[in-house]
Amino acid sequence: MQQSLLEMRHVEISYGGEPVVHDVNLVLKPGEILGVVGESGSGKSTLIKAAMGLLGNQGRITGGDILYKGNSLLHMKPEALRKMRGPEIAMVFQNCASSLCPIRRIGDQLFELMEQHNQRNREKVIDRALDLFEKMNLSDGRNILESYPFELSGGMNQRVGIVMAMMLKPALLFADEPTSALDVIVQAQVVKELMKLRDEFGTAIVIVTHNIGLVSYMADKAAVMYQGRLLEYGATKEIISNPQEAYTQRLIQAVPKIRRG
Amino acid sequence: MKKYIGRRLLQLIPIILGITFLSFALMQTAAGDAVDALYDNTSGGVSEQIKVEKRAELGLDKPFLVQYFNWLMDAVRGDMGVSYISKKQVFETFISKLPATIYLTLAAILVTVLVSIPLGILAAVKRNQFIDYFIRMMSFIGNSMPSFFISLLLIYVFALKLNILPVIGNSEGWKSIILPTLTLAIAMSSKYTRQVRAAVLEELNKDYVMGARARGIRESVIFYASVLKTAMLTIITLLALSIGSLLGGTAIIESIFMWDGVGKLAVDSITMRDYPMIQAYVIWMALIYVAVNLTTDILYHYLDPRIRILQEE
Amino acid sequence: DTTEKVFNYGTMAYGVAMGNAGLNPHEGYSGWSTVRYGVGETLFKFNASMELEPWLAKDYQQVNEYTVKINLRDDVFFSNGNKMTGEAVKVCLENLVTVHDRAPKDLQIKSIAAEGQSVTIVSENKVPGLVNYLADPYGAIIDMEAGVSEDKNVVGTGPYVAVKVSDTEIHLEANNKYWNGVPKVDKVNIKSISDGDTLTMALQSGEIDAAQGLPYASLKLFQNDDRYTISSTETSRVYQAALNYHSKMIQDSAVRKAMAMCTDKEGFTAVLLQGNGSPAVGPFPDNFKFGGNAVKEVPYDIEGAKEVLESAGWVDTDGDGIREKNGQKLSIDWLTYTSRQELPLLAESVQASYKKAGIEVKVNATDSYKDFLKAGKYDVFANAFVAAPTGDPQYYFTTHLVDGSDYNRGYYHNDKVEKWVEELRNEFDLNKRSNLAVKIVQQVLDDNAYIYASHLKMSFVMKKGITGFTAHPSDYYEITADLDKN
Amino acid sequence: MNTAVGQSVKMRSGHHQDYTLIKFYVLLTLVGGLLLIAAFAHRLVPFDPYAQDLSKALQPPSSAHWLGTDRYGRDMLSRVMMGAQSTIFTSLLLVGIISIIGTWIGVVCGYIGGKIDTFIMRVSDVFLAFPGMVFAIAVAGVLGGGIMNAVIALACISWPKYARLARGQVLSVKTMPYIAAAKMSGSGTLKVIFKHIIPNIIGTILVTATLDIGTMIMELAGLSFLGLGAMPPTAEWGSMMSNGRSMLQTSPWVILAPGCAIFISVMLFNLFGDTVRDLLDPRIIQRRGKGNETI
Amino acid sequence: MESVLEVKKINKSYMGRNRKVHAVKNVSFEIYEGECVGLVGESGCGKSTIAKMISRLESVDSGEIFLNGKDIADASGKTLREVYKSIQMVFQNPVESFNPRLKFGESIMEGMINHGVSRGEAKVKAGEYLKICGLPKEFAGRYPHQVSGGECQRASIARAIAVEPRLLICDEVTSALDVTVQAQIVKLMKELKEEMKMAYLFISHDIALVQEVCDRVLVMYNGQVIEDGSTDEIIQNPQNEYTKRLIDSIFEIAW
Ligand SMILES: Nc1ncnc2c1ncn2[C@@H]1O[C@H](COP(=O)(O)OP(=O)(O)OP(=O)(O)O)[C@@H](O)[C@H]1O
Ligand SMILES: Nc1ncnc2c1ncn2[C@@H]1O[C@H](COP(=O)(O)OP(=O)(O)OP(=O)(O)O)[C@@H](O)[C@H]1O
Ligand SMILES: [Mg+2]
Ligand SMILES: [Mg+2]
Repeated sequence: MQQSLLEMRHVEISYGGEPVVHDVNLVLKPGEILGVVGESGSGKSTLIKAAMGLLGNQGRITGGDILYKGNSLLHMKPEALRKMRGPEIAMVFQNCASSLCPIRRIGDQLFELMEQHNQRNREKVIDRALDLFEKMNLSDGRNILESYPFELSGGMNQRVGIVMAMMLKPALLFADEPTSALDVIVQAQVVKELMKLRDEFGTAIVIVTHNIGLVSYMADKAAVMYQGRLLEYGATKEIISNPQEAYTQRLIQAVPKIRRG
Repeated sequence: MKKYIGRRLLQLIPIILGITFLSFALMQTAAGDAVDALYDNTSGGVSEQIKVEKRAELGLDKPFLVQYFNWLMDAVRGDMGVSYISKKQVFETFISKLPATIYLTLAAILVTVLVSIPLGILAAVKRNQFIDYFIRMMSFIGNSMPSFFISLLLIYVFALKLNILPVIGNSEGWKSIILPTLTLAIAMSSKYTRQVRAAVLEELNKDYVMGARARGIRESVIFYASVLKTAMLTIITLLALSIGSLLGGTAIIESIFMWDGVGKLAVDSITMRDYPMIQAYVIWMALIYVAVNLTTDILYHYLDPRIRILQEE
Repeated sequence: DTTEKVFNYGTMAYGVAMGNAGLNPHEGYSGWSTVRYGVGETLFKFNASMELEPWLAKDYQQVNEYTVKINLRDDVFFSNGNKMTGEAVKVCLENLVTVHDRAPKDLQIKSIAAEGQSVTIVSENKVPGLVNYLADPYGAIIDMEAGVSEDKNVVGTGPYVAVKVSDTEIHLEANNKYWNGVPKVDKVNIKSISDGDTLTMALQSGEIDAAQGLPYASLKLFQNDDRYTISSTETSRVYQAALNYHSKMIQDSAVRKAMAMCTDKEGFTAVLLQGNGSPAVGPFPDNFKFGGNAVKEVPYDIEGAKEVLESAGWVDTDGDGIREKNGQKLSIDWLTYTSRQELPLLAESVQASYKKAGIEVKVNATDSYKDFLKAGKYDVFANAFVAAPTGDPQYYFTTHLVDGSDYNRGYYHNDKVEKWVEELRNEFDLNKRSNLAVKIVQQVLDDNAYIYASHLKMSFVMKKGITGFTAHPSDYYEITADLDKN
Repeated sequence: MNTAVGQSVKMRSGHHQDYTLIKFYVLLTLVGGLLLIAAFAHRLVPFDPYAQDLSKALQPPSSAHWLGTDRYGRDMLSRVMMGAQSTIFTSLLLVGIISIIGTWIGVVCGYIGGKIDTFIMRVSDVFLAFPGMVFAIAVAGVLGGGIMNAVIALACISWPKYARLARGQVLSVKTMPYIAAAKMSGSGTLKVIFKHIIPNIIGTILVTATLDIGTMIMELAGLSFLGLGAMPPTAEWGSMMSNGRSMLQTSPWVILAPGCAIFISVMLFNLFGDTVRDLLDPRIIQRRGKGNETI
Repeated sequence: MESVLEVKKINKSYMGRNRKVHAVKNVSFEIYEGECVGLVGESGCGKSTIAKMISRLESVDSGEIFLNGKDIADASGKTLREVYKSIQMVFQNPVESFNPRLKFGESIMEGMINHGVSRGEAKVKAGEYLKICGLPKEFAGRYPHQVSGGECQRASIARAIAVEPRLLICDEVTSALDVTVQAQIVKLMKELKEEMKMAYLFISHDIALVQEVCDRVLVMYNGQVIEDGSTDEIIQNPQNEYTKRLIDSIFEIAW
C-alpha cells in the first residue's frame, strides 16, 4: 500500500464561530484524482482553503487534523507552510485571471513565483514555462509571458493558471471549479490538459466541480458534500452507479443526459 | 500614447471655454459697470463723457458674446485687464504671487503624502487593531476642525508657547513655511489617510492576493510588488483630486499667515471687490487644476496597463 | 556697538486694500506711507494739538488771498544727495497737481514760482486752508529728478530710505545724510499684516517689535505687561452714521432724534472698543479747538426716545416690539462694511439699543457697500472717516455736508449750513473759522443728520526697549529719526 | 455564483451588523438629540441669544452663564444652541438642495444618455474644474455676504458631485436585469425611474449626503471666516467663531464654545454617515468579512 | 401551425472598444404556437442579443421581427406595452432580475397592474402563479435576498407567466443554479409547457439540457445560425464541425 499524500482526519471548520464543515475524512494517494461535488455552500472551497492554510482570520479549524505526507499542516509554522505552497501543494482557481495581479505582466508574476521558491535562473524558467504552455496547447508562450491577464481570454487565463501551478512540479494540485467559468468546448480542452498533467508528472489532483459528468470522466475517487458533511466518499464508479444517499441520488438524476439515439 | 494625449488635450477645449465663459459671465454680472467700478476709487467725480469714451475704448458697448470673445483673445495674450484697486496688470500681479502659493501647496502635498500614505497603509494592514482605530480617530478629529481654528492652535502652541516657529509667512526662510504647511497638511491628511486606507483595503481584498498566497509568495512581496503598486493608482488619482481642494484651501491659510500668495490675493481682492483680480484668480486656479488632472490622467494612463492597452487599441 | 539695529514693524494700515501701497505720494493715499515710514516729509506738519508747524519750510507769508509765499529750509537734502531747492519743490508740487486725484481740487493751484529757497503759490480761488493742505501726506516733497521707480519707490528727505518696496512690505535703511539728526536704528522692516490675530501673535512671539492696529480684544494682553509699552492718542477718525434723507422714514425728524438718543456711545466705546475710543459729540475730537464739547448733543436716553416716537405717532400696535405708523414698521436698513472692525460692532450695539426703543435695525455689513450706496438701498450708512486730516474743519464740511458733496451719503441739505460753509471758504481768520465750524456742526446735530458715535484711539504697542515711537493724532507720523531700539 | 455571495453576505455580516447596529443606534440618538436641540433651540435657550447687556460683557463661564458671555454680554450657551439651528439647518438645507438637484440631473443624464448627457457632463466638468472653495469664494464674493448667498455659492459647486454619483449609480443599475424585467412588465420610463432606479440608488446618495453635512458645516465656517457667511447678529457657529477669533487668548470661551459645537457636530455627522454606509452597503460588509480573511 | 414569432434577417452590431462587434448577423427563424425552440452556442456568440432584440430591450439594426404577424422591430410606447403582453422573459441571474427593494408580490403584480388588472385581483393572481411555480403564496411577502436561488428563479418564472404571454424567452435560466435545483426548474418548465400552451425560446449552452426541453434547436456560432433542426436530429447527426465539437465536449456520466 502506497503512503498517503494528503489525509484529512475528522476535520471541523468554522467561520467566526459558526461551524460550516463537520467531521470530514479523506485520504489521497499520489497521482490520484479526487472529484468533489456537492451543493453550493456545502463547504467544498472551505475544505481546500483549509488544506492550503488560507482560511483567514475568521476561519478556524476547530477539530481534526490535515496531514501532508504524514506531517500535520495545522501545526506547521506559517513560513514553512508558505514554502510548501507552490513546490508541494499548488492551486488552480475558478477564475485564474483574477488570481493574478491585474497590472503586472504574467511573465513577471511567474518569475516572482519561481524566485520565491529559489529558482532564479531566468533562462531555465522561461524554457520550462514555454514547454508547459506547449503542453497546454498554447502555442505563443513568449507572447503570453509579455501579456497582462486581462489581455487573454478566459480559457487562456485558465491554462496560464494551470501552468503556474505546475511550474514547480507539485505533488498535489487543488482545483476549485477550474472550468465553471469556461465555455463547454474550452472546458473540455482544459480538463483534458489537467488529465495530461497527472499522466506526465504524477500529480495528485483534487478537483471541485458541479459537473458530475466531469467527475465521472476524470476522477478516480469522488466525494459528495452536503451541508458541510462528507455524505459519500469512495471510488467514482461505485458512487455513480450505486449512490447510497438520497442527495447523491438526486444529484445524479439531475444530470441531463444526452440522447444520441 | 501621443494620440491619447492629443485626444485629452482636445477634450480640454470645451472645458476651458466653459471655465472662461463662466468666470467672465460671473464677474460681468457681479462687477456691474466696469467703468464705474474703475473710477469708483478715484474719489474725484469723473464726467459721464469720459466714462462713455472709456466704455467705447474697452469695448463695453458691444454685445456680450463679442465682449467675451475680445476678452478671451486678450486673455490668451496674457492681458487679463487692470486691477480696479492697484491699477496694475492683473496677470502680472497674479503671476508674481503664484510661486509662493505653489511652493506652499507643494510643501503641503509633500507632508500629506509623507504622512498619510504610510499611516493609511498602516491602518489598512493593521485593520481593526488599536493602531487602526487610533489613526482613524485622529483623522476624524482632523476632519472636524475648521482650518482657521487649527492654524490658531498651531500658532498658539508653536509660536507663542514654544516659540520655535514664526507666525508670519515669507519671513524667516524655510521656517516660516512650516506652520501654514502643517495647517494645510492636517486638514488634507485627515481626508487622505482614510482614502489611502480604503484603497489599500480594497486591494488587499482582491482575489489576486489570495492567489499569490496560494503560490507561496511572501506576504511582504505580495504587499509591495502587487498590492501597493495597484493601490498607488487609486492613491495618485485621489491625490490629484485633493490638490483641487488644497488650491482652494490655501486662500484662508495664506490670509492668516500673511503668506503672500495668490490665495491671499484672492481674499484681499474679494474684500476690495477687485473683480478683474478675482476673475484672473478663479480662471487660473481652474486651469491649474485642469492641468493637474490632465497630468494625473496621463500618468495614470501610463501606469495602468489595463487602461493603457485597452485605450490604445 | 557694531551690531545692526533692526526694527520690525507690523501694521494693519499698509497695503493695496488701504489704497496706500507704494511710496509715491502723488498716487492715491500712498503719501501716507511715504510720510508714515519716514521716507518723505511735508513742508508743514502738525504738532500734538494738531496745530500747523513748519517742517521742510522755514515759514510762510500769506501775500494776499490768492497768494502764499513759502520759505524753505536751506539745509535739507534728498537722500540721493540732491539739495531741496525751491525749484525742486516747485517741480514736485506741479507733478502733484497734474497726476494726483485729490490735490488739484484741494489746492486749486494756478501757478507756482520758485526763487532760490522759496516758492510762491498762486491759487485759482481763495483757499484759506492751502497751507494745511500742503501738510497732507500727498504734499511730501520728493526728488522728481530721481522720479518714481518701477516698484513705486521715491527719493525723499526723511530719515529713512526705502531699499525694497512691495505691496506687502517695505524695507528701510537709515538715511545717513538726514538733515535733522541721525537715525538711531539701522534698518526698519515694515510688514503689512492684515489679520489682527496674526499681528497679535507675531508681536507676542517677538517676530515684530511693534504693532499698529491690534484688535481691541488683544490690547488687553499687553496692557498690564511690563514687557510692552503702549502709545495711544485720540485721532480725528470718527465713526459716524449718515441718516439718509431720501428715505421716507428718516425724513421724520422724530425718528432721527430717537435714533440719536438711543445710541449708547458710552457702552460702545467702553465695552465694545474696550476703552480704545472716546464717545464723540461731533465729527472733531477734543484736541481740536472747534471739536469735542464745543457742541452739544442730545443725551443717551432710551425712555426719552420712546416718548419722542410715541408723540410722533410711532406706536407698537401689533405687539412685536417694533413700532409702526400708518402700517409701516419702524425698521431701519443699516448699511456698513467690515474692513473696519469697529463698524460691525457699532451696528450690533445700535441694533440692540434701538430695539429697546422699538426700532428694528437690519444690519447689512458688506464690503460691496458701494453697490448698495449707488442703489440707494439704505436708511443709514455708517462708516469711518478721518474728519480733519489737515487740521482744518472745512474739508469735512465740503465733503459731507454741502449739496452734492462726495460723501454726503445722507443727502443732507440745510440752507444755513450751505451759507456758513460758503463763508468758511473765504475766511482766513483762524478764530472766525473755528466759530463757523462750531455753528455748522451744531446745526447738523440739531438736525440729527449724522450720528457721531466715537473717535478712534490709535495705539502702537511695542516691546519695552523701543523708544521714540509715538502715536500721533494726525495718524501721519510713525517712523522718525527718534525711533530707537535698546 | 451570485446566489452564493448573497447567502454568504447574510451569514457573514451577522456578527458585524450587531456591532454596527449598536453604533448606529447610539449615533442616531446623538444626531437626533442634536437635531432636536436645533429645532427647539428658540424654546430651550436659557437667555435671549440676541439680548445685549454690555455690563456683562465677556464674563467667563459661571453658574449663571455656563459658557460665559460674549463681548455684547450675550449668553454664549444660548447663542451656541441657537447657532445649532442656523448652522445645522443651513447645512441640511444646502445638502438637501444639492443632493436633490444633483441627483435629478444625474438620474436624467444616466437614464436618457445621449447628447443631453454629454452636454450636462461637460458642464459639470467645468464646475468640477473650479477648485471648490475658490469658486465658492468667488460666487459668494459676487453675491455678497449673507448666509443664503453662502448656501447658493456652495450649492453651485457641489451639485456636480451628486450628479456624477447619481449618474454612475444609474448607469450600473440601468443594466441590471430587474430594470429590463420592469420594462417588460410594461412600466413606463417615469415608473421605472421612480420605482426601480431611485430606490436603489438613494442609499448611496443618502450616505454621501450625511457625510456631506459635516463638510458643509466646515465650508460654511470657512466662508464665514472670510466674512462671506452669516451676517451679524445671527448666531451661526462659523461666524461666531471667526468673530471671536481675536479673543482666543483673552476670553477663550467665546471661540471655544462654537468651535467645540462645530467639532462635535461635524464628528457626529461623519461618524453617523460612516455607520449608515456600513449598514446600507452590503458590499462593504462582505468585503469586511473577506478582509478579515486576508490580513 | 400558426407562427407566434418570425424573425427575418436581423442584424446587430455594438461599438466595442474602438472596434465594431457584429454580434448578430442576418439571423432568421420562426417559432410556432406551443413550440419550444432551443438556442445553443458558445459564450458571446450572440444568443442574449437575439433575446434582447426580440424583447425590444435592444434596438434592431436591420431586419424585421413579426409578433403574431405584426412587425414590432420599431415598437415603442403603447405598442410596446402590447408586445409585452405577448412576450415575457426569464433571466439568467434570478436574484438580479428582481428589484432588491420590492417584495416578490409587488414585482409579480407590476406587470398585471400595468396591463389593467386591479390591485386586489393582481394580488390574488400573484399568489396563484407562485403556487403554479411550486412556491407557497406567502413568498409574495419575501424579498429576493431572503430566498434561495432556485426559489428566486421560480418566482421570476411566476412573474413572467403572470401576464400569460404567448412567447416566453428563457435566457440561460438555469446556469446560475445548482445542478439539483436546475433539474427542478427544468421540470417546472416542462410542466408549464404542457399546461399553458406557450411557445418557448430556450437559450442555453448546455445542449443536453436543450435536448430535454426543446423540440427544435438552433445552433449559433459567431453571430450566425449555423444549424437548425429538430433536437434529436441535430444531436444524432450534426452537420457542422462546430456543432460536432459542441456535442463532443459534453462530459457524460460513464455508467
Ligand atoms: N470568509 C467567510 N466567512 C464566513 N463564512 C464563510 C466564509 N467563507 C465561506 N463561508 C461560509 O461557509 C460555507 C461554505 O462555503 P464554501 O465557499 O466552502 O462553499 P462551496 O461548497 O465552495 O460553495 P460553492 O459551490 O458555491 O463554491 C458557506 O455557508 C459560506 O457562506
Ligand atoms: N452592450 C454591449 N456593448 C458592446 N458589446 C456587446 C454588448 N452586448 C453584447 N456585446 C457583444 O456582442 C457579442 C454577443 O453577445 P451576447 O451577450 O449576445 O452573447 P451570448 O451568446 O449571450 O453569450 P453568453 O453565453 O456569454 O451569454 C459579444 O461579443 C459581446 O461582447
Ligand atoms: Mg466554492
Ligand atoms: Mg448571454
